[in-house]
Amino acid sequence: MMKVKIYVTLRESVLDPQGTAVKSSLHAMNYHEVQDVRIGKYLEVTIAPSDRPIDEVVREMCEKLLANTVIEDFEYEVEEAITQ
Amino acid sequence: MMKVKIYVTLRESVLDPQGTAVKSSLHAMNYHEVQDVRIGKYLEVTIAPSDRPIDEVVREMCEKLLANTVIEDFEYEVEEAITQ
Amino acid sequence: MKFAVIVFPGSNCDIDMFHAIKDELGEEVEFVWHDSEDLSGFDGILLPGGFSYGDYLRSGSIARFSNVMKEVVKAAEQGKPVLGVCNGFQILLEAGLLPGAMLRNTNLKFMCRTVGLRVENNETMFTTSFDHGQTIQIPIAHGEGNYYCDDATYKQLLENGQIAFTYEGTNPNGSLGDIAGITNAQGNVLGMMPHPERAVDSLLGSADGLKLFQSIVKHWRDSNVVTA
Amino acid sequence: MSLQLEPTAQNIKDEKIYREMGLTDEEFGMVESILGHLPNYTETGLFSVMWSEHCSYKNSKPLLKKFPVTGEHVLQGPGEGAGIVDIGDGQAVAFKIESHNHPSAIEPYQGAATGVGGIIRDVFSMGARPIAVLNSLRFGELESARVKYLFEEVVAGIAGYGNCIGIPTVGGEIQFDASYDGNPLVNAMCVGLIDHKDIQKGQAKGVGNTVMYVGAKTGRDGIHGATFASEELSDTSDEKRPAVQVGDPFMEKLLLEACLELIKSDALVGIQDMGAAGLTSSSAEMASKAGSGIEMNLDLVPQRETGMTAYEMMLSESQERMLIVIKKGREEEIQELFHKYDLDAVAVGHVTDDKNLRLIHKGEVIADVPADALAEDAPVYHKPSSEPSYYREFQAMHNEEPVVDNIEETLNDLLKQPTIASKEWVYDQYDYQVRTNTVVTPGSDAAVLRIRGTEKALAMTTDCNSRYLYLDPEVGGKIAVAEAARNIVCSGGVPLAITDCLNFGNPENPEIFWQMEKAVDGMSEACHDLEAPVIGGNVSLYNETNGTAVYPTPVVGMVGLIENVEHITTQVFKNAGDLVYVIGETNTEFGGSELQKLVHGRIFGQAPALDLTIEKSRQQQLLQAIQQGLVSSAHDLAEGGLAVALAESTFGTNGLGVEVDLKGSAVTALFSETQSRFLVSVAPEQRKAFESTVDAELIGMVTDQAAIIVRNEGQTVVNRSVKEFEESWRGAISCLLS
Ligand SMILES: Nc1ncnc2c1ncn2[C@@H]1O[C@H](COP(=O)(O)OP(=O)(O)O)[C@@H](O)[C@H]1O
Ligand SMILES: [Mg+2]
Repeated sequence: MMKVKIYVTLRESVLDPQGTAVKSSLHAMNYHEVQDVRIGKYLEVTIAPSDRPIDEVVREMCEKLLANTVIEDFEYEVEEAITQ
Repeated sequence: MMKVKIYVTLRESVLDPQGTAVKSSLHAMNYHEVQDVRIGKYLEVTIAPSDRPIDEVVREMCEKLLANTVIEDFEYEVEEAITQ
Repeated sequence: MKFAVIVFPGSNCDIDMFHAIKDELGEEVEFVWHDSEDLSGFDGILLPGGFSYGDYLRSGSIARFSNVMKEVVKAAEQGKPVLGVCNGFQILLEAGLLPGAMLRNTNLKFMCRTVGLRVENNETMFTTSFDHGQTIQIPIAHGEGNYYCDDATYKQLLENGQIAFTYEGTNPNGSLGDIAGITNAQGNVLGMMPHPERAVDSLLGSADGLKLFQSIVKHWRDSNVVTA
Repeated sequence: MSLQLEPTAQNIKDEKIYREMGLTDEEFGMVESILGHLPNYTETGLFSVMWSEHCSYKNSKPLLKKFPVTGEHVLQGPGEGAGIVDIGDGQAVAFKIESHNHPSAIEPYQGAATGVGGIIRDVFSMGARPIAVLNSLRFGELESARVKYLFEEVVAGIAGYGNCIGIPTVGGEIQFDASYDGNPLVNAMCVGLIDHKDIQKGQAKGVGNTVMYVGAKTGRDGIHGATFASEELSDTSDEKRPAVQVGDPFMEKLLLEACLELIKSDALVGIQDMGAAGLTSSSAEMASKAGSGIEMNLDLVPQRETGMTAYEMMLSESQERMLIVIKKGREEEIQELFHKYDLDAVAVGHVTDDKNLRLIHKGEVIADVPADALAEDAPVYHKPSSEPSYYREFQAMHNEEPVVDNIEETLNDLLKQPTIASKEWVYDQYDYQVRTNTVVTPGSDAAVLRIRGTEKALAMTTDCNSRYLYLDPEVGGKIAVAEAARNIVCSGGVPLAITDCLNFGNPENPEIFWQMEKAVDGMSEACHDLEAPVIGGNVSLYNETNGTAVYPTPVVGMVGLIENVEHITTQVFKNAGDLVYVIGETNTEFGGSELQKLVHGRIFGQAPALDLTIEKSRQQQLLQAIQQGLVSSAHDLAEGGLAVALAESTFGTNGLGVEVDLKGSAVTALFSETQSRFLVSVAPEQRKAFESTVDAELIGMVTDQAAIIVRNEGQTVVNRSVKEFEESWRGAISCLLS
């Protein structure tokens, strides 16, 4: 079993309404040290070993479904096998 | 400037309808190696140094606003200063 | 003319679309389940609003992979009219049948109200029964209608007259260029956030949406002239 | 929180572990004698949830008995998922209201969302197609960050669930008062349409028939939710808290469509949703109602988590699940039906003849208890009741006018009170149009939905002015029902029946129990006189935070029948030149009024009086006039009195205004909250016909001046543009939130 951590973030060029809203509420709560907030998705996917290299599989899943590359970028980390 | 990466995840026994839907769609797309999917939030917060220790500030922001501790857990990493 | 209303798990404006066509427009219409593999019998394809697959992950992102979408792509290539409303629009974007993507409304809230739309192009097969620049009253009901595309794409949309409708007055969701609805370059695929099928009976407030469906039928009749 | 090492039956007794589950020593004794042996951990769990107030109504049953529950149109009264009323042509309307107060106080978004999901299941478990949801909400004053958070999240939760499942949220009511500060009220109502032939019952009939579990998998969420809902909230509530239930409206949409397909099948014997106390209440109630028993093998129950115990499975309150009983041998076709919607449908047991609920887990009988004992034999308590001293003080006061120096400014201030101000901020977030039947959208007295394929329409509303109930629960209870009926009548409908949700504090406090008694007396009398029987409802007690109770809040949900869509009437003025009438005389009544609250910052004195005979005759006259097409607009006078009603009737008309002449004291004429009054506008050509049908006083005229002008005894007391008033009214809530 592999645990894959996937981070999906909005592209720099795309403005992030949610991040903007969170930033202003943080300021309203007097966290003036906060300069910027960007909000994305964090996915934890557990994957069983298969005949295909895991990177290939994960990359493909992200491009097809997990991220919309018109507006989003993704990164991922594969964590060493977890035994159950 | 510090860049803080915050990961907000649903607590263990809390239902994740979104993760479930994504998992079955991945199966429908023939990614049968996928065992489980959990979906959470990923936040990137840029913070200017202040008189308070950054961990204290981040932890507090998470508990007060960024995570809903009734159903969510959070973790974070502080990345060393980024100069702009 | 025979319409198909595609039903995805979680579609919920399918019934409204069905009644608009059958009761108000008076044309043939059938529901088609998301796993269907044949749309050849239909002259027009309608993707209704709702929350396909709960709109989980991203609106329309999962529905876009259902079997029937291959057929929808085929129908679009054949030049058949394909209309996606609200969630249907989002699915067309995810499927790449229309350019761009949807972001959450700038106020981050779901919004339900009737808005004014400006008819930017009344020469598409969906808009010929409107006047150019005419303002029509159509309800919106969405949380992710904030249309986005890159500058190059926007430029193309403008140049090819692919922008069918824009919001008149205040833009409810922050969409780029006040865009409410766009077509593909060929002009036979229309995606729009407002719900024309909710505006086909004055008892419910407005009947302006009916003209959109009438335009589709008119175009179909003109291009399928049958000699009696 | 898996309870791997369960205490033995002896431990449970010796260490009084049953107390933590909410059973008293006496109740535990009863259980022991019913079973004839010490209950094990699972059995103790079954009794503790089924005998909780939430499931057993052990404290409220004696009161509920007082409600009139029959009527010529009633097809199904209290006792099933929802009540059902005949509307002719073989059609009927099913509706029910239910509370989700405690979950919403802990996690407002999910608490409200799952509340909506639960009441929708109650309605489609009857075989009805849900056509609308409404709600009734109470929060503290919109001041503290916590209250604002609760308010925004509850509204978002209701919207999130209703919008996704695609059932329009068409109406509701919201009031703000300090008494709800730590304990908001979230009541959700669902209305459904059904053909008589499709009416289902939650019964496990036919020995040998198969019991199937359908819908979402079972997790550890909400364990002991029912007992939790039967306790006061305190600062330690957090520790006791069960894992919060998360709603999945997408799953419920599939379940809804599958179940409505299922009821067309002759294989179906009985169906019930798994609401409070999940698998326990659905199985025990279905067996008990049918006089049969059920045996279930819990190993077969679809599980979301690993290592769940029998106790956890039986008490889980995971959402979007139903229990069905089908004819033996038809399992496969039912499974196929559900698989079409990607849903689990699993045979987990069968109907037996020994009237017991028998549970098997890992090959052992883990519980074997009489179903009736769980569902029917909970103890019933007749709680002591005593008249609170505050009530005697209030009754001793006589009504006096609050002092008002600037009438025009006061009207503007009233329009900004959150309880009166426009709720647009809220219902903008609700899809109130989906399924395209909503003729009158939120904002008028009642919501109206047409019934496709007929001339008819349904009017629906939720109402309860809990300030009046606090001052005088009996009169307040009458008013709640009468006000609901006024809203239905103003829309052109005949009241059919009500569903109610009794939200009160701790019934063990005699003064709270007194409030319950009196409120139910008042409601019963009004239901009887206005011919609107109670066909179902829900009780939510222990609405207290650290000892302070909410105002008595018995919310009334009413549905009315509009014979012809032509009769549909709204509250806003239609044409300049129409004559403006008030039905009903005005007395000096300010107890619990919006003006009293504004001026004194608190409420006191006597609630406004209500004469049900007068109420009824005025409602009949107005309805007759509406049905004869004599009325352009109709609006009942409620919070803020005539002044507020006048203003509201001009809002959204873009361009219309009103000009009226009033006599007597301006403050009383404009702001008194005397009951049984209506504001009506009538086209001049209808004047004769209208005046001969309705006893009403002509006070002025609709103008095209877009101003509100009020003259009192010849002197102008209000003269301001509609625009200015409307801005105060529309902007108030978003302004309080930002
Ligand atoms: N206040 C009330 N007035 C009338 N009937 C009530 C009231 N409270 C509960 N009931 C009836 O008792 C039955 C059980 O209530 P409840 O447990 O809330 O229903 P459900 O089992 O669907 O959750 C229902 O049929 C309900 O209509
Ligand atoms: Mg229920």
